[in-house]
Amino acid sequence: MPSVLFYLFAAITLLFGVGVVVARNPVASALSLVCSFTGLAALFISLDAYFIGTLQILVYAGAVMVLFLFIIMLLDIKAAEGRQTNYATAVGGLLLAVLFTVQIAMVLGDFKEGNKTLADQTLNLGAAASKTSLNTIKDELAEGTLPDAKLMGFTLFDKYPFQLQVVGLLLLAGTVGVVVLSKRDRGGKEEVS
Amino acid sequence: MITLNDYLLVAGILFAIGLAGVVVRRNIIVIYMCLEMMLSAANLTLVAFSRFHLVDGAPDYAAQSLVFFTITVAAAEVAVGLAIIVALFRAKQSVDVESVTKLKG
Amino acid sequence: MTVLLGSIDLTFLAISLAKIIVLTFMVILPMVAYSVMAERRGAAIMQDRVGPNRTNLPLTLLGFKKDLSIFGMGGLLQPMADGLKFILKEDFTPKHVRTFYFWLAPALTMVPALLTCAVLPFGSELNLGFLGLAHPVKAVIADLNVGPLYTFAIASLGVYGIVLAGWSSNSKYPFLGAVRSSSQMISYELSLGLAIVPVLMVFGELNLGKIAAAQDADGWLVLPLWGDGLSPGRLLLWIPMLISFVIFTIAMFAETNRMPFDLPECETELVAGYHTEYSSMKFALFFLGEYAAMIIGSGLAVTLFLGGWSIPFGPLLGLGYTPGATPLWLGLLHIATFFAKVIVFILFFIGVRWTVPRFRYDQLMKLGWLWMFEIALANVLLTAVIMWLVPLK
Amino acid sequence: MTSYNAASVVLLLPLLSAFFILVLGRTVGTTVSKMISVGSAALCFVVSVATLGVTNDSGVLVSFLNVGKLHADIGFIIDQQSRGMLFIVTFIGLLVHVYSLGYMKEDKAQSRYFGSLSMFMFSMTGIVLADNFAMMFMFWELVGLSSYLLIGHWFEKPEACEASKKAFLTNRIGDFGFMIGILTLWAASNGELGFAQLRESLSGGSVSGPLHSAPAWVLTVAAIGIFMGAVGKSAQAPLHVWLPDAMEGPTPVSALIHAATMVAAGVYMLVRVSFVIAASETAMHLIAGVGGFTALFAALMAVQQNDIKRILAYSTLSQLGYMVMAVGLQAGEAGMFHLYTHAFFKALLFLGSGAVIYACHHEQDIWKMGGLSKKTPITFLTFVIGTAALMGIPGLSGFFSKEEILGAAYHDCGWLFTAAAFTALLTSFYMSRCVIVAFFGKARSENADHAHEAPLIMTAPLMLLSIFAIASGYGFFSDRLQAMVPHAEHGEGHYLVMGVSIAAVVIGAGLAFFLYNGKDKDPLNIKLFANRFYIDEIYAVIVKVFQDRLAWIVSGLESIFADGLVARLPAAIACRVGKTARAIQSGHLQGYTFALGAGLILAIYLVVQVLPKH
Repeated sequence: MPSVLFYLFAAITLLFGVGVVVARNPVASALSLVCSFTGLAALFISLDAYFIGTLQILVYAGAVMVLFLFIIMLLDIKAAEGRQTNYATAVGGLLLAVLFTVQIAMVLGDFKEGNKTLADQTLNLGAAASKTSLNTIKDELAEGTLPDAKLMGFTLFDKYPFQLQVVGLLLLAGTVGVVVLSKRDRGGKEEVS
Repeated sequence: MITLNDYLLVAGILFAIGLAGVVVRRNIIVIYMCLEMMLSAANLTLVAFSRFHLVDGAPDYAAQSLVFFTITVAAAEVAVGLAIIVALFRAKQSVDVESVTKLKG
Repeated sequence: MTVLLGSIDLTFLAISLAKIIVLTFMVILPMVAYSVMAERRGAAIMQDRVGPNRTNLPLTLLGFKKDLSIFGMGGLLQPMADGLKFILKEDFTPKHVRTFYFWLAPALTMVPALLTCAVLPFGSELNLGFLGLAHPVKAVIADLNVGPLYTFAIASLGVYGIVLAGWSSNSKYPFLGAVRSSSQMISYELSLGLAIVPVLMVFGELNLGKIAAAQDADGWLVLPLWGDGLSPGRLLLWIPMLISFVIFTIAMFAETNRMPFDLPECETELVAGYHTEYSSMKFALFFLGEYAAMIIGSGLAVTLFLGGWSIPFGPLLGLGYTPGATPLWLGLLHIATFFAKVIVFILFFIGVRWTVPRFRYDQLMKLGWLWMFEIALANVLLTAVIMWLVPLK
Repeated sequence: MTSYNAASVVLLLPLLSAFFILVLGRTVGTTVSKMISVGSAALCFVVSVATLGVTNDSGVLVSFLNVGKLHADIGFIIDQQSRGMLFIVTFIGLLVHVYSLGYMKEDKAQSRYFGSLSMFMFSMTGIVLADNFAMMFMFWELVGLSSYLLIGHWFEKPEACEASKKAFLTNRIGDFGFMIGILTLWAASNGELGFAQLRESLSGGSVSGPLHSAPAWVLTVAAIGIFMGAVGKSAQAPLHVWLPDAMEGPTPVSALIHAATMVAAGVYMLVRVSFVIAASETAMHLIAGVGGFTALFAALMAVQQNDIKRILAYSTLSQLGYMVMAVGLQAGEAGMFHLYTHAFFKALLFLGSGAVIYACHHEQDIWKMGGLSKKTPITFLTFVIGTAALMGIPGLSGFFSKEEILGAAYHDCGWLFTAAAFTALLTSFYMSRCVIVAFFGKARSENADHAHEAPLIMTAPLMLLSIFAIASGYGFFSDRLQAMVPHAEHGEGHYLVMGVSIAAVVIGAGLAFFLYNGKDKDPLNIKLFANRFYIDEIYAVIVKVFQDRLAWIVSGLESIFADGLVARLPAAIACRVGKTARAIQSGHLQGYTFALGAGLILAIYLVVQVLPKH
């Protein structure tokens, strides 16, 4: 991964992140966030996490943010535009962000292990292949490619099947919750909108 | 070359931006987006650590599994949260957090 | 700066760039143009009309007596004329629109559609030894291990263009069209994704190139008649694969807003849907984006179910793919096969458009959520059971 | 059948039945409820008959409550005493269940009635099987509860309501003492509650228990406390007032609870723990005295009662007095024997009176009856048998048991013997009065005139019980039923005692015949007896004068200290603090988030920068 790409995508991620906060129009915020997430997905991919990177785009950019956009458009919020900025909160937020960043920078300054580069940590796929029990994964590792999604799936289903079920149940509960929340009272008085 | 710290710094800044956003913005939907941003920042640290902490020569997929779960839960949370926001909007005709201070002491 | 640039592999970059340019600008875009043409001619034929048949090389402008028709067929230059017209027309932006988003939307429709083709293996490999390259070049822009996921991820971004177009137009019909479109696309993405799960299960593979290669060696999913395809397991799997194929195709129609699912832009209800307010090149971009999505979708369907670049009974005829040792002519033949299949698929798209009537919107949603989704889900189970009962090898 | 199984079945069946009826009674309907209740009673009876042949045993059914030193298990103890008692309880219980089928036919809330009956059976068998004080106390209270429910069954009648409340409250007074007794024992024995363990602890046998070395006054307090429980439940003076009022309940209930079983629980318990009582001379004297006094006192009151059930109620009091006296005289076996015979004939009498009341269309005044001997011959015959047994006519069961007690009194204490003998005379007198007035002469009211015999389902238990009333005193019967019969050698004075008791019967009956034969009005008119020595009125005055004043003072103190200083003041402080502090809770999300972020930064600073340096 060339360094220039890292800087490019980090810049995209952060600048559009700032855009989310700064933009007056919620639609602009949402689109900024989409761009920010796309940059983030690229960073994931730069870390050899292809599956997570794709998932980031698929779930966040493709589904979650569409929902956001949808809600913003349906509710047709205009009130926020043109309203005066509250300088107290703006300063407070900025202060927090700066303090936090400085703090992170200080902590990272003391973090010696963090100075490892990707070159120091090259993947040793041969070693991984010898440790793998599943044949398809072993073959691909031996070929020299990283079967990212397969390894991910193997970890999920082999090590954390119970957690996976729980998350499935959570999603179901979420679905039911949304249906209940968004269902209007048929018996009650009709809303005038 | 790019070090682990670089990734962590990016994640930290992204988190800080999200935090600032939650403090600064009053539109509840934007606040929600900023929350998502903070979650994603956490995900970035996880993935970075996963890549820089090799297990048998391959990235540590336990960390990535955690990211997977985070994304799943975040998706569920967004769905429910947005439904709540819609309900709120129906009740208040506003998505400004200043308009929902009923529960103050 | 030198350090930064030093980390870049120039050869790789050059080859990738070449592939991108060739595939996108020299293949996909002309194909888009000519599928519009095919659509018009096809419609004309089916409706017993003549259709555009007179646009030739305008030699009369240069003082010749007669325009020159290419291959002796009238109207083959119609797409060029259309394109020219789009560019030259006045680019009108209504006053009441949200300008920035209004301009952004067409681009957001076009770009994801083109991005998707990055993982499509449009051929086996090209032995470019005469250019001094040591390894054969794979006929795919990005050989990702998460191919179908990538496709879905990018394709799901396509909805932004439509939603933004509808919203920024700030008028009734486009907005309705946008709302329809986005909910339709989100709904059918589920069936689309579930439909390819059985395929991925059979191959145990997320790399589209490998999927195509496997089909080349062991028979297409919907034509398992050679190699391992003749094993009882694969023959039994033919049933769920066919179901998957049908669901995938139908969902693809919905995703690309094609008839009979073109509710977002159906003229009788919404004037022209989300692009009512658009004109000139911006409108053209929507147009291009839609057809590009159609082509990429066809490409994906072909790759997943119809063997991709594989020639039918290829291994039996000696036209199969041998990794690293495929001659150049065979590589080119594979690429030609792929595009031939895609073209057939596009013709199928066009044929359906003028055959099937449009759905009502509630019927569309009902079909998506109550039938396709469940069938796709059951199909996953069916595949799993078959694979469990009858081992493939 | 093992003792464990028997105990659990006998305990569980009525519980299940009660639970089922109370929960599902409305759903399944009255008939099913009745069938379940009667069925469970019948099964219990069968099991307890089977238990008669089981060897002595004890054990734990459920480990119920184990906190620190407190070990309150649901256990069981099967010995001669509990086997015999179990037979009486289940047998009479079954008969009452069957009898109730007829007597309660018209009632509207039969489900509730039978549910309560089942609940009573459960509680009573619990008392009988109890092997420790905690279990005994729990079931003791449950008996009180089910008795309350049954007395107040007709709760729309204000008298029934009042009577049930009175019974419950009076019992609570006794139970309070009981609890003190138990706790004293528990503390003195260093955390023992089981009867066997306590007995061992007291005896100072192999392991010299702490109870053995406890000071005498502790044991006296414990014994008197425990006796107070019996005073409440067995309606001894001065807590006897609830029993006559409890006659407001349905008559079968009176027969089951207030004649044969529940009131006998006090005596049963005293006999069960007689080893504790035996340890205290003072307590024994007190018990014997109270018993003797109650016997005489109640008999006097019975002489002037007109309500047939009240006569029987006072007679029950008097007989219970006998039993308690026997316990106090260290003749617990004689007491249990009397309990056993008394259960049969008193149940017979009550059921008989129920039949009479039923026959006279719910008329209870004996002066409005008369001439029933011809109209209701079976009832009459069985009632006379019961009366004879109660009077102690030689050859019938009552004679044997009463004579045992009289013998014990004679040996121990002269004036108690005199009182007991006089009580026997009075018993003979008022029972004869009751029979003569109610069954002979001519009908003195419309209802009595149209009297008719009760149906077979009610008379059958009467007939069955009269067999027992006659025969249960003989060894042939009592041995098989595992009754506790004193087999002591009859010492000197045996014939004197027998003579005195026969003489008392003859004199009493003769007097009654002479006074009441053919009379339409009571020739005697002793206000003091008729008004039950004005005890209720005295209590009312005591309550009015002392308790109300005390309550007024306590209420004042409470509103100053408990309410003001303990409750209101802290509440006010908390309220004020809350009002001040809640300003922080502005409801502004941004403020909260800012605090959160600042706290986060501070926490990281402390953990990463400050902490490692120290």
